[in-house]
Amino acid sequence: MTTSIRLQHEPIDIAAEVAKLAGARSDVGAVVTFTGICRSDEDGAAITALTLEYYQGMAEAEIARHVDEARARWPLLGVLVIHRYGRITPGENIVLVATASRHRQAAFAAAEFLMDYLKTRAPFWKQVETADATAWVEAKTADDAAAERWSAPPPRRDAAK
Amino acid sequence: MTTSIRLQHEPIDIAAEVAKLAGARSDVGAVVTFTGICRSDEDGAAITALTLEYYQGMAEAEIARHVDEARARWPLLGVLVIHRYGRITPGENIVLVATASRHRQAAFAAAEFLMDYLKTRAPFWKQVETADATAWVEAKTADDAAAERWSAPPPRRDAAK
Amino acid sequence: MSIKVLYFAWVRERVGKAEEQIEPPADVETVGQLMAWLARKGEHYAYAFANPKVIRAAIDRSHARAEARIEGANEIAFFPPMTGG
Amino acid sequence: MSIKVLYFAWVRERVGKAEEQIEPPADVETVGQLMAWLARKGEHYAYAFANPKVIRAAIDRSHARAEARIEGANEIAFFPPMTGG
Repeated sequence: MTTSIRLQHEPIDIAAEVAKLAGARSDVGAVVTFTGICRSDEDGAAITALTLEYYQGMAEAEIARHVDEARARWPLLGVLVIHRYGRITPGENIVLVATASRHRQAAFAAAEFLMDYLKTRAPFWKQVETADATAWVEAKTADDAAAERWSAPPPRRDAAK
Repeated sequence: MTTSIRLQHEPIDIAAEVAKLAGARSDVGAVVTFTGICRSDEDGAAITALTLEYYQGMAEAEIARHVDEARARWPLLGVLVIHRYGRITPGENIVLVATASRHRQAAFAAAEFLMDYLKTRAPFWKQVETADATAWVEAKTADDAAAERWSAPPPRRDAAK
Repeated sequence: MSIKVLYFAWVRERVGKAEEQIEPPADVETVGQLMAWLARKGEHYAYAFANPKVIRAAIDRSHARAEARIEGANEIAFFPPMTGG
Repeated sequence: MSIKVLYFAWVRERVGKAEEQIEPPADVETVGQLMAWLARKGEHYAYAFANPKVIRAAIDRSHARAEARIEGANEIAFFPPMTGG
């Protein structure tokens, strides 16, 4: 099981990271990646940049806890979480979650689970910069609802194959 | 909306394909990719290669129908489906599905939907080559069950944001 | 009525060819009846269509059930359950 | 009891600092009571903690509710609901 968790300011080299994840193993049959990208607009207003603040120490620990939880729920062969901080401009990537497994359902479910948790529980805060203002992004109730669904008992492993 | 469907023998250049999908748009906030990879074993037996046969003409049409269905169900900004045919050795990629949307739920759901349909409805057949035999892969009832769940009414669009 | 028939995967291997042109009699009206008629064309066909329940079909490149009528079809394909992806 | 307190995002902006060392009195026993105590430390704090319901907390880098006891804590953080990912 390969696990890699990293917080960085630099843009994520997605191709290189994903190649490292699956590259060494011959039992991986499925790789799912999620890439979050800085959009150029939010609710109709043009975005100049996003600035991401995070709680150093806690963010790493929170992500590691969620990766452990994902490993306990699904038969994973590799998990990668890279989250950027600092100022990010439209079109740039913000976050990469990649999961590897023998079969697709486990890889899909684990990637969704990790993203739902990153959105609602990992200590990151986004500030949006537009031409004439900066504002902290408000948490979305839809994200809380998405994270909530994982509180139900996990799917049976044999159903995830 | 960018749609690209391709059948090819050559290995898929995943990084280049995904860059093309999201590259031109500034409203994409989420990209999900699924990569299917040839494992080195099946039920414990070492695999020498997989050979994929497909029904030319019908495969393209079936995939296009499913992409249209995904576009009708979720607010997608881009969809990419590349499926290889011919002889493929362990570690090589077999299929790439990539979806782009403003928000993550639509991208995740559409990618899963497309993979479930590719597994059960797209006219491809896999033959497994081991050291001393070749055998056609049997369809899995778990795949049929996974595809079945999309027969339920689609999620409301506002819940997918 | 002349129809192009295609075979894939182990159906192709058992029949021994990938495609052929056939002219079934007028009383062969459905996909299921066509499979039964093909099964009587010889030993290889009998082997390929011995268990028609596990064989899927497409009429003019769309999935079709055993009850589907073949009238007007240009191309009919027979194959095992699909295993793509 | 001396505790390191961290502030993030708009809580940090309103308080006007990212961290400080505080020594709350012994009757401040929970996260909620600590917020109420901080709110009385001055105008900036009052503004930051005006609506404690929307502020989340962590004790020693684990999420903590308003009822959580702060005894033994080395580091307590206050921040708005998270918006990562």
